[in-house]
Amino acid sequence: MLRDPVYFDAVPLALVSLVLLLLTACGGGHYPQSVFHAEADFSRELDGLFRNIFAWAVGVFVVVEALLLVAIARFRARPGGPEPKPVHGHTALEIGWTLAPALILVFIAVPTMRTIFDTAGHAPEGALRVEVIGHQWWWEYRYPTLDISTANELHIPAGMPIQVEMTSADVIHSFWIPRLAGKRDLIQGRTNRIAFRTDSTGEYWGQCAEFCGASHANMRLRVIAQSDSVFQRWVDRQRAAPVTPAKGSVEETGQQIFRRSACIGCHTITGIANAKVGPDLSHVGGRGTIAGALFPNTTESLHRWISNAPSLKPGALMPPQSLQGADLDAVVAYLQSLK
Amino acid sequence: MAHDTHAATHHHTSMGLDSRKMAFWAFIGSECLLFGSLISTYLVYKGRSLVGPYPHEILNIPFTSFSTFDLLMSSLAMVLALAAVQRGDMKQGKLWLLVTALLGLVFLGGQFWEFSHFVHEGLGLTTNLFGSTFYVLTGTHGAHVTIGVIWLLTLWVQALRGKLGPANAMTVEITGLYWHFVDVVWIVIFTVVYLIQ
Amino acid sequence: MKSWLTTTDHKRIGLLYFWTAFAFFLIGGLEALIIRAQLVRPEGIGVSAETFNQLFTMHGTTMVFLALMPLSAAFFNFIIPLQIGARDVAFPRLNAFSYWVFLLGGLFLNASFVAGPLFGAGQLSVAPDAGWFGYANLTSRQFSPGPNVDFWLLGLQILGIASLAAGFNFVVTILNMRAPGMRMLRLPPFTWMTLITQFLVITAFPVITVALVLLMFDRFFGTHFFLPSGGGDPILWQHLFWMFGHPEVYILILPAMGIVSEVLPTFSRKPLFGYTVVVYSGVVIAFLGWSVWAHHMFASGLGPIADSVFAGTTMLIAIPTGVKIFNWIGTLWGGQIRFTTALLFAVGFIAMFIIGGLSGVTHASAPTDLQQTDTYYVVAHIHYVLFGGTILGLFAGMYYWWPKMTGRLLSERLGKVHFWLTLIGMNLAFFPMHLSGLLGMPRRIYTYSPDLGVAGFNLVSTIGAFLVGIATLVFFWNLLRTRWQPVNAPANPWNGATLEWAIPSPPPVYNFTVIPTVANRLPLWQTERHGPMAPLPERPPAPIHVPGGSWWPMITAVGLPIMAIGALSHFLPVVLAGAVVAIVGIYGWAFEPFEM
Amino acid sequence: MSEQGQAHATTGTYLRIAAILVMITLIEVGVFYVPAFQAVLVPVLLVLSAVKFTLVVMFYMHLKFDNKFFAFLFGGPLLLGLAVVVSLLFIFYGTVRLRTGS
Ligand code: HEA
Ligand code: HEA
Ligand code: HEC
Ligand code: CUA
Ligand SMILES: [Cu+2]
Repeated sequence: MLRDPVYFDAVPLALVSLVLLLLTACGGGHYPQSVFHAEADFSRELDGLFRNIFAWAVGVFVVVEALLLVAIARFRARPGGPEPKPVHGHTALEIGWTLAPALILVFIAVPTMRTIFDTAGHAPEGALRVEVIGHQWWWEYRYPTLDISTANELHIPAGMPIQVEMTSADVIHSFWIPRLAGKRDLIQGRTNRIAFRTDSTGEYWGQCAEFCGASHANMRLRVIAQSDSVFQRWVDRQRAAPVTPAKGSVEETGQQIFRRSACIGCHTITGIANAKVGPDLSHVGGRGTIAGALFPNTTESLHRWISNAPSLKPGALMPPQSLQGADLDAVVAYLQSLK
Repeated sequence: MAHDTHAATHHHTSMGLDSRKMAFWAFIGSECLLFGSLISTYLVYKGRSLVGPYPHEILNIPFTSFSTFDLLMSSLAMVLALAAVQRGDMKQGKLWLLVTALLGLVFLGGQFWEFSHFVHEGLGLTTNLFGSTFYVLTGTHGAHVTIGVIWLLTLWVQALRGKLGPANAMTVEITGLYWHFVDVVWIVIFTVVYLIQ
Repeated sequence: MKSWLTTTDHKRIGLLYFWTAFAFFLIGGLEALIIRAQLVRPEGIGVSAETFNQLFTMHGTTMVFLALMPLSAAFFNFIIPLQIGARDVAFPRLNAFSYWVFLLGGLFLNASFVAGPLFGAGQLSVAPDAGWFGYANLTSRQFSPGPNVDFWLLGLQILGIASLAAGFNFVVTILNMRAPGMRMLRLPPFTWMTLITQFLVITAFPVITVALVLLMFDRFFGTHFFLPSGGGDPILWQHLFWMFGHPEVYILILPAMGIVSEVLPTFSRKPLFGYTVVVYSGVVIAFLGWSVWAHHMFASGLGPIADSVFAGTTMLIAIPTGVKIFNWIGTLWGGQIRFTTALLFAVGFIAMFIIGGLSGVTHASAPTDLQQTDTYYVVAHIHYVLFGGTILGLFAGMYYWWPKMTGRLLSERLGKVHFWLTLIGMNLAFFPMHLSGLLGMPRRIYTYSPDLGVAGFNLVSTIGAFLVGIATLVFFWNLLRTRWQPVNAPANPWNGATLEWAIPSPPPVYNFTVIPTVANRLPLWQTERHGPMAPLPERPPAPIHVPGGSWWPMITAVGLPIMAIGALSHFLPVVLAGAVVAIVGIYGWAFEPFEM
Repeated sequence: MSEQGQAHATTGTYLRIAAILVMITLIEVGVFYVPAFQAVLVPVLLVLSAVKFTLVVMFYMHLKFDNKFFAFLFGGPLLLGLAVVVSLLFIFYGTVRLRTGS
């Protein structure tokens, strides 16, 4: 039984396959939500801390597992082997292996505390304030200083500190863009804060991280970091009144249908409708994605979304709409025109 | 399988303590956390009611002081009952058991009156956080008192039927532990809820 | 049949616990396998979001409350009285009551899978779907209108009663029923860890009881304890839940640690290294376990001071845990190690638990946890500690004590197959989860985008999970074989040192012909300080009377689910009927002549 | 007290304890109504009720005379419960921004 070679083959085998797995993760590949590719001050600080702790953990792992393996390899019972010495303990050893971990923990705890206070959520003066309000299952964004209200896509100027203040309109959600910042929960009745600054322009993906009901998996989010001038153009467009469709155009028909339909009971289009159940649609045509960054903002997905949202996104709180054919085409055209 | 006792294991315990009593103290310890959590909830939500009535508008200190007095006296009656049963004085034992139970009933009556008065004043279970935390905390206590009263009355009936004697003193002692614990919880509630507004 | 329904024999109750819990383990595992099947590729295999949410909620709840805790309880019941040299637990009928309440609570919870039609739900299953920690305010009527969450909160309430009752029982049993000479520091380590566990149970369960009562008021009577709309705060739920929930994870691991501390000495033929230190570190773990709960809430915005405090206390737990691990290695060191299946599982426990513990330390650092919390990295952590830890430890216990419990030996050959399949399977299943988590995969999602780049890892996880499933079937087969192709076990097949090995396998109803007098920590061993204890007489010198059975524990227990059903259906008379049954049961119980 | 060391309290003790309890209760209620005490009301009340609590537990529940182990079984969880209350109060009133309401 003891000679059974299987033990001593299987252990290295398992280890090798684990290492292979690790390599696949670190090498190559495109991981939009990876925490290893920090691109903002907040996430970079967390990444550095993690690497530090991880190194300690690997050290402990290697030493302790090695001791364990040596013990079981060296002290296998051999037929006729001597009766083991009945050792009951060893005080110096006990003290040693109490102190050693304690010491290691000091090296983990100190940077931890420092980072906790560094990342406590307060941005420097002059940061851009953004309010995030979680909804089942989409994100509302407000820029109180810029007087903008939009949904699902967060535009920020790259290189500028951002102060995010968050709360929820219903259940708890969690705001998470791994490459930029750690998570923070959105809780009705409370305001939570994080602050971060991206290095570079680009698109960052994240998603809701607190279980929030049927479509928790479909509550994605997209952050678009832009250069100052591009961001300024975006701001200007958001602050402008929604596009008024040309007389006699299909968009105008769409607008009229929109006005007559249930839509106005839930959505805002400045000057047309003013309800807050669903996302603000004043500039929906300018967004790259809809419905919690789940679908590209194309004619086809708008069609399908408006006809039957819950079939695309389980539990979606926008009921199926009875618009059809030309009416639906017109509404979609109108929405797309709202750049 | 027989129903008799195995003499060697019956009275001997490794700590020399009665098992039921030990279990009961453990139970009381556990209850400390039950009431601790409820009291925490009450305190955390203190002053966070969105609408009235608020505690100071409605709590009736003189009345509750009387209830507190009543419960303290029931505790006294309870120790007297236990002492009597231990002495084997079942006449006194019966009397004090009954007195304890009746004082408990008086307390419950008072709580019933208090609750209905509050409801009349506009403080329902769901009116505000004060109402919810108040009723759940004092109600849980009241439920404990109710169980205690039933327990005491059961013992009293047993005593009337001559089935309670010094041999069952431990049963009475455990009942007493429960009853006094309910009393000390009230001491805390009286201070935390009624006096510190 | 009747004798099983009315039994108060700790050994029979132990076996009942075992089989019931094992059945629930298979159910919980089956739920896990469906979860893994759905996640095998990005867009899934067609499990709906609603079903998926039910699956992981019931998987977590089942594994924690219906599989792991009661599997430990099976050993508490069967082994503890034997280890301390007692004839039974302190309160045999209370013990039976605990079992029946557990069984009925488990059935009640699982009945939700088929109760849909009764509630006009339009689907078969109305199983709980808000996660095993049921965060408010998702659990409010507004956001969870169906009976799903009601099943969960009532079911847990019932199960809590079972755990509390068992808690009091075992505290008293261990303290008060020890054989003469069995001083506290002569207790076998498993018994010690059980004692500590029971203290955690009796202090932690009242807290969740309160949380569930408040939730019940919110859902049934319209209060706003956890609802911001009425001034309440969902965060209070999190505090109350985790104040229970964190001690709970040590409730799950400490018994397994106790088992490992029995198995290692036996199979290395050396006393447990640093016995007292191992015992006291258990006490310290339990104590610290009470002070760390908010490490589950780092993302909820507690503020930097609270974050630092809880990060610090959490890290401290690594010290007593490490001490245990080093002492186990010290036990193996210099021994004559026999590689039985039980020993393999115990060593596997150590090897895997270290991984889970270390990922726990990365969670403990609040800032790094902001990237890890609610991702598959947490799922990896919990399965390394719960599966790699508790389950492997429990398997070690099963191989170790099965001969004692049934009088039959398990096949070592099948055992080895089981072990290696399990070890490889669990690492394939759970190791990649670290990576999928860090690469951005949140937990509790029924679908994920192919763009995430985690499809490969999920595929491996799924393969691993099914390997574990196969391994579990091998084990099941091994268990059944002991009925069909029995190999009888001697009294002490492993040359163990503790009292349970001094009596025949399986033990007679009365356990010990004569209550032994204990003179040292390893009564059956020859050490340099003492020789083995004299064998007990084969027959009792005088007739031993054991208490007969009782119907009342079961009757009392039946009242509870009836009350719960009444609450579920908002039908007061049923609640009252249940209460009457319970009260009748209690009175019958109280006045039944029943002596130990 | 004279009972110290004795195994049991006597009826006299019980009556005396009851009298003290009633007196403390009267003081508590009195303090509550005296405006001069408003500033120190909370600590005074907490101390007084702690005294009452202790008296009942020590004498009526016999913890003073009984085995120390019972004191442990009760005192441990009691302290834990107290710690729960205190730490929750700290967390909710100390470090956390309360509901903004805005
Ligand atoms: C058996 C159950 C069990 C056990 C034993 C543990 C043990 C530990 N756990 Fe774990 N934990 C869970 C079960 C368990 N956990 C569960 C179920 C959850 C998730 C709940 C949910 O969200 O669903 C969770 C979640 C969880 C979180 C929250 C994560 C999140 O949601 O964001 C944290 C954070 O701190 C944490 C930390 C720890 C730590 C520090 C330990 C420590 O006790 C580990 C100590 C052990 C070691 C460290 C290894 C051995 C030590 C040495 C070899 C010495 C040298 C070591 C050093 C110097 C570091 N756990
Ligand atoms: C307590 C112990 C425990 C154990 C042992 C397990 C065991 C397993 N767990 Fe579990 N898990 C949890 C506790 C546990 N889990 C908890 C607490 C959560 C969090 C829940 C939440 O978020 O609310 C969780 C969540 C969780 C998730 C995340 C779900 C999500 O977030 O969406 C996943 C995903 O892979 C998973 C997988 C597995 C697998 C593959 C196993 C495997 O080990 C299972 C092995 C398989 C078997 C044992 C099956 C054997 C049976 C058969 C082969 C069929 C025969 C069947 C019959 C005869 C009926 N678990
Ligand atoms: C009962 C409320 C309700 C009605 C009526 C309603 N919607 Fe919505 N709508 C919502 C909600 C809620 C969402 C967000 C759902 C989600 O992402 O989960 C939404 C999302 C959308 C979106 C995606 C916006 C974005 O940026 O993600 C569009 C476009 C939209 N609705 C158009 C319409 C049109 C057109 C109508 C009428 C024909 C309509 N809605 C009627 C509630 C409603
Ligand atoms: Cu929002 Cu999950
Ligand atoms: Cu924890």
